[in-house]
Amino acid sequence: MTEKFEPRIVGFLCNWCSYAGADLAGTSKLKVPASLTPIRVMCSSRVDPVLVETAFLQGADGVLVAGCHPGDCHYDEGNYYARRRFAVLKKVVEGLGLESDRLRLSWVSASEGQRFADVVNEFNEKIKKMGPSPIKGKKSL
Amino acid sequence: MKEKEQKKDVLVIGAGIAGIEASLLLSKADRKVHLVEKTSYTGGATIKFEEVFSNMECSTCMVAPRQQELLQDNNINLITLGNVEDVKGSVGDFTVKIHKKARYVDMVNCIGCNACFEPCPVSLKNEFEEGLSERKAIYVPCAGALPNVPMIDTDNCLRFKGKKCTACQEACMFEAIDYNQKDEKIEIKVGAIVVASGYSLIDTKPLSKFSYGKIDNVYTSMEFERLYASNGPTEGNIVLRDGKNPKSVAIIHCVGREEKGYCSSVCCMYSLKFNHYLKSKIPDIKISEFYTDLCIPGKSHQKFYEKMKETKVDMIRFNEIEVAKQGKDTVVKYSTKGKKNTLPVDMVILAPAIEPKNDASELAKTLGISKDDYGFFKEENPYVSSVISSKPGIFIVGCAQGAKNIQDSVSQANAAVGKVLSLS
Amino acid sequence: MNELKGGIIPSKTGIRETIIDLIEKSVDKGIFDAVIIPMKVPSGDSFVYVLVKDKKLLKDGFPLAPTMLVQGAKAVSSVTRLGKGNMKIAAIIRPCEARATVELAKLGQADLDNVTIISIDCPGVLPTSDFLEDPDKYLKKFDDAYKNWDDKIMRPVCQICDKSSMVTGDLHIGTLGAKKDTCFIISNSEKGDSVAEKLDINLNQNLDSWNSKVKAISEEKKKKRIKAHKELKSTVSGLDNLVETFSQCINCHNCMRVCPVCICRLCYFDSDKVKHTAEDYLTRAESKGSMRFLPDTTLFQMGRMMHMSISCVSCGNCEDACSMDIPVGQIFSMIADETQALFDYVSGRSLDEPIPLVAYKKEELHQMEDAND
Amino acid sequence: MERKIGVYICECGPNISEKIDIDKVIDAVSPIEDVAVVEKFKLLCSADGKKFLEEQIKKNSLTHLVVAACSPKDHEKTFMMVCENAELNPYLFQLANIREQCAWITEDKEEATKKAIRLVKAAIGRVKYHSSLEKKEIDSIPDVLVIGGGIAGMEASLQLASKQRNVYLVEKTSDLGGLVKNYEKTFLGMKPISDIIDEKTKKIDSNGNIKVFKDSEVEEAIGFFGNFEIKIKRTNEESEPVEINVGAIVLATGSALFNPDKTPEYGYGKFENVITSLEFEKMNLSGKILLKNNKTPNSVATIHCVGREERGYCSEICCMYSLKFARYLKEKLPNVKVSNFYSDLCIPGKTDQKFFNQTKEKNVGFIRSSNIKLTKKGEQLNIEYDDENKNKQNLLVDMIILSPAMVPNDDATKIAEMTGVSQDDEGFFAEEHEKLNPISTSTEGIYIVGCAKGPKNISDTIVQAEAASGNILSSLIPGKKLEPEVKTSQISESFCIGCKTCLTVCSYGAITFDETKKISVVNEVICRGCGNCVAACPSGAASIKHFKFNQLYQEIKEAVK
Repeated sequence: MTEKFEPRIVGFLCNWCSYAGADLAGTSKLKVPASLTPIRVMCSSRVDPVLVETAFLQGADGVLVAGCHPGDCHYDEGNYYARRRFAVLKKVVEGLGLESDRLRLSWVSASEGQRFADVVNEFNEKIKKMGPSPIKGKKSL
Repeated sequence: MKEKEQKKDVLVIGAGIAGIEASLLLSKADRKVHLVEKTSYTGGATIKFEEVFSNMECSTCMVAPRQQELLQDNNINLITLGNVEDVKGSVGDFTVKIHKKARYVDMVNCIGCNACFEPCPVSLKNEFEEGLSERKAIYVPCAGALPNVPMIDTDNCLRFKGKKCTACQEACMFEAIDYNQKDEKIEIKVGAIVVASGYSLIDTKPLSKFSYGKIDNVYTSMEFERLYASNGPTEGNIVLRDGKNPKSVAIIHCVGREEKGYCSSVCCMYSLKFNHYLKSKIPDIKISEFYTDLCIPGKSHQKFYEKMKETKVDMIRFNEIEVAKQGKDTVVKYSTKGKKNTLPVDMVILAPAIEPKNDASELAKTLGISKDDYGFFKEENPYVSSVISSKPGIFIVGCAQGAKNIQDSVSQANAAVGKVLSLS
Repeated sequence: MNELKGGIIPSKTGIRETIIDLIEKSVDKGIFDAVIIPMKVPSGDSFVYVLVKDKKLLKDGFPLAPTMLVQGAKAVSSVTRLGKGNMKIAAIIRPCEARATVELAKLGQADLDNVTIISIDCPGVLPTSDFLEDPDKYLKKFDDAYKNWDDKIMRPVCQICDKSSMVTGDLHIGTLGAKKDTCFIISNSEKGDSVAEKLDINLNQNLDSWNSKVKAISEEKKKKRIKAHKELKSTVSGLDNLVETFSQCINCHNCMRVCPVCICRLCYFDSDKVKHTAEDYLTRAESKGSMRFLPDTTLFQMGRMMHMSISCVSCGNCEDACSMDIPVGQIFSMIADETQALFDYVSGRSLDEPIPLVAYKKEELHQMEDAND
Repeated sequence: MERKIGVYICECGPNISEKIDIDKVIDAVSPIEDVAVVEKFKLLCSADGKKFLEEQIKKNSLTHLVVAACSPKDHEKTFMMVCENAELNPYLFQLANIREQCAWITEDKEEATKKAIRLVKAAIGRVKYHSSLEKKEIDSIPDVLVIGGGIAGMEASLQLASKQRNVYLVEKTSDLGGLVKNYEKTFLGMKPISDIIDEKTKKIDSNGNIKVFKDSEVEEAIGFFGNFEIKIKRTNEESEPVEINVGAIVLATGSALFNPDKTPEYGYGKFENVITSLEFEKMNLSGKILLKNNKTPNSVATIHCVGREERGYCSEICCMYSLKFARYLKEKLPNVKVSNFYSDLCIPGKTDQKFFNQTKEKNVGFIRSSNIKLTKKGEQLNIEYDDENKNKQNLLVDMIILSPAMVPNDDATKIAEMTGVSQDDEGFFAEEHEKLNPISTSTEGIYIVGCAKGPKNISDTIVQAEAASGNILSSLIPGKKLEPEVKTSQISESFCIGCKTCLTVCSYGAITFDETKKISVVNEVICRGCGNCVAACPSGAASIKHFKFNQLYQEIKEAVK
């Protein structure tokens, strides 16, 4: 019998929008999969791609980077830089033939509790379909 | 003669965006601020908007950090459900009496878990949501409201109507609900007063040609804001009262402009913003904007207009306009360039004029400041400063002084702080 | 891109001699005070960059050396990183070295104000290990290959290089399509124009034959490149292949040390940031069942791709330096093509294009947002 | 030093305790190295809870504190205060959000418990890598530099100057008053401009705390909020620049008018009697509204929106001043025929429409038109235009006033570069935040007011000048030190390679380049702590306090497990 697959998703959430949106999902008592473990950063632009790579190569089934919608960044333009870095990262992962679908960038505002829940639900379902990260079993990565 | 002591504390009336900004800035200067807000929450009208023009920034993301800051600021004494009843004295030494209505929920004990809502047997229209959804007799206006502490609406609570209900109290694990709370009379001494009491929209019902209240799918701009809000009654889905998505919309500018005799300065821009709202949710929706003169002053606004025009919105300049039923259809009958036309639409959004709050007159009387011909608080002289009222030491900011956008409201709030700080 | 202008100069003795001659003339005329140029080491089995100040030594210069131990961009950077100095320097380097130099200048690692970059149509370089087997034999092989523009013995990345005549410096010496006993000299900047003027070279001559030959070669190589990357993908990409590919890695970080655009004083992956406690490693071993040591080899390569693939010029120095024969240069060239394409960027193409990671557009990359299925 | 971590889990009444098996969490985290105490409590944010925590920290000599409770947005500050009261550095504390982002959103108790364990473990792992951070205090200079002696600059100077604060007002021409000194009256209230300017000038002259530099320009402005070093130089004169130190700078450099040469269809410079609004203001002020041939005009047309299309924005005040011109004309030449050619009337605000209605009553014509072209017909000017129904029409007049768009001053770019303030697409100075910080710029301590940041009327200009003073008076208080952000980024001198990547991506100009060492340096007074530079730095030389790699790594480690 196979054990039930519970994905492990790392969620980097920017303090001002997405973390607040996640809090609002809580305040509104919405259902969000427990697979996502939130990590609060001040801005999505703090999310060093090496952090995402680290999570990914250590076997995270999914990594979500979430920040303010373009134009809404608390620090004016951080999320634009974040998007470029994420794009490069995604290309690298894709280029190496790894599952880049396990990486997701989403914009969630502080009023979008429902959207936060939807994003995580959707991502969680997708990861469930993909199954556990094959990286988990690769000791030499 | 002994010089009278100048009080340093400041009273700010209204915790909308202008009041919040004024309070935070005053606190930064180590001033003690008493911020009196009529409702149970902070953020005023701004927090009702999902996005603000012209950069379409998320309003909550913009304001919530400031609201948080406000609540955690030890220099700021926020008095919600408060009403300024009496003001005596003069600049440097005002004595202010505030009537603070009981919330019946303890601000310290309540942790904002919302467990008390569900068991409440009373259900009624939520005013914050423009009546588009229901609330209980114990409620917060919307999820994420700050302070996140409910209040009991004693007009509708069964207990306050003499019934024995204690449903909410039983549900609360924190002994936060206190039916014995009493209204309070608070007396404070301040040196200056900043009035940031906000605005209302003109009641569109009496403007019968727009059929508001008669035809179901005619909405006011504020109703539409809530309809689009992701924390609103439909979680941002644009659905009509009959549950359908509109396929065509008419947005009518300048509703009540003639009656009021002035241009409200923000309606063109927010109507264009609505265009963006609608297209983002229903991409193939047909939108007609009925306007008289496009008033889009300022360096970034025309660019926004041009971007909106690219979405193929139909901009129609009207002379006469009327909303009516034609058979089953809702139609906009209008004349343009001397020709008469009829346009059937699924939804009509009205952009009503901004007007003073209904209690502005009373507040003006309490404060002893004058009003202009339109009922807004009157600036003593715009070339000395538009934030100086007719009474020294009292400053008027935001839409309480006249219709304006957020940027100009915040500028005035900052200006009033400048005035207060240079008083002494 | 702008139409390049250039002239034709005699080249009777051979391209190396022609270049040395040109440089000597320039030094005579006071155009340059010093020259960065490859030279043979005394043992005769290697070539290094030398900053030549004494004109007499220029005759030992060896442009188009058969190997590339140190990437020329590193030489230019070493000389000018802390300031341009007060001397006019000519740098005789290959196109990929010139491109790396431009990248380094953007990264504040080279000051090109007083440097005139002179590049040459490049046939590629030999893998160092081949060359060392028999330096004399391989030098001859290289020269023969150069004449016939035959890349089979060159580094794998050179065989698929479609930018071997890309002009990004100030002057470029073109041999492709040149008539017998002549070569082209192409200017790409005001600096280049002024050198040509002082040397009385007419820059308004017909470059058609060079242009068409370069275009043909570049197009052919581009096809080869796409094919090679596709093939490479089938052997290195995908989790299992990748594990296999990098399982040989001994964490020596030679690839990083010889990389011209890896500029860091201390590599992120040598820093304490990626060193963890026993407890941390045990946790990781626990979640994976076991873990290899030294750790984080793949993270290192992916991290480098993240940081530097945007500036990678596919010179292949990393692969040449790899003691475990991991095709890291080919992998980088494959990834670099993809990351650079994201921003329509070509590393080293122009000093005026900002490196994509320090810029942004408000409307772009929407395909990266949310799920893309 | 021995680490002793205290872990406290809040039950939050039933909010957490009903959804999460707290005892299981306690069991799971108790064995972790360095964890000295693990306890649960009914409500940690209550007065009892705070007291309990404070006692626990002291009693157990805790070196680090982890609280598992609600969102940091709710009570991070509360518990940091508790730390301070217990004499534990508040940054040696971490809050695990097991309420909003765990208990309240997770249906299954077992899952919620597992997630809570991950979150608490992550917090414990993280807190081990926390370091004590101290609030810094920095001296500041309360004095202010105001650049531009127009209405905005004068107003700002007057409001800022006081016994404790000197203001340096720099004006490049030889008079105060800016553009508006050329006007006779304001459009709001038709009040004489000279009254406004004379009054302010008098006040400035008699104010001992305002030093005015006329015919002068600011040559250099370096430094940062609280401590700018300024060099002021007299124009057209060889002299040593005056050096001053200020804490803040107000840019009130005004605007200019769009040059109608660029719109040849209006015939400016080609036909006589086609003049700009500013030329008309001067003519009106001189008291003689005359044609080139010294005759009085019988008919005058004002053309609105000149250059609006080219510039891409509405200049906000042209409709109103065009109305004012009609009033000037009707007052001085009662029989003159006045026509306004406009596209959309922009008369926002409570008083403007009344002014429009009153003007219209004075028999002033308003013609909504497009495709205007001017030609000469005899002595007169012929306006060819399309009316609202796209029909070709024309009108003959004696004089034409063009209302050109307002554009940034020629020296705006120079000033922007000198001060590090950014410009928007139109060339005006850009606000830090369009809505909430309309007066400040992304360079802290530099404020923008008046038409230098976009077209506006005198009343709004004055408000902005006062708003700048509100910002300055509340942040630069004589004798009070500045307290910059604690969680700033820092750049390791030994790792930085000087690639300037960080410097380019920083939105606040908080990073400067040390040319001698060839490395980047963070100015912690300016840094806001977003961490963008950290992710951008390829060398790992940049790091950000409290969000360091190691700290986040610990969270990742637990999240993946």
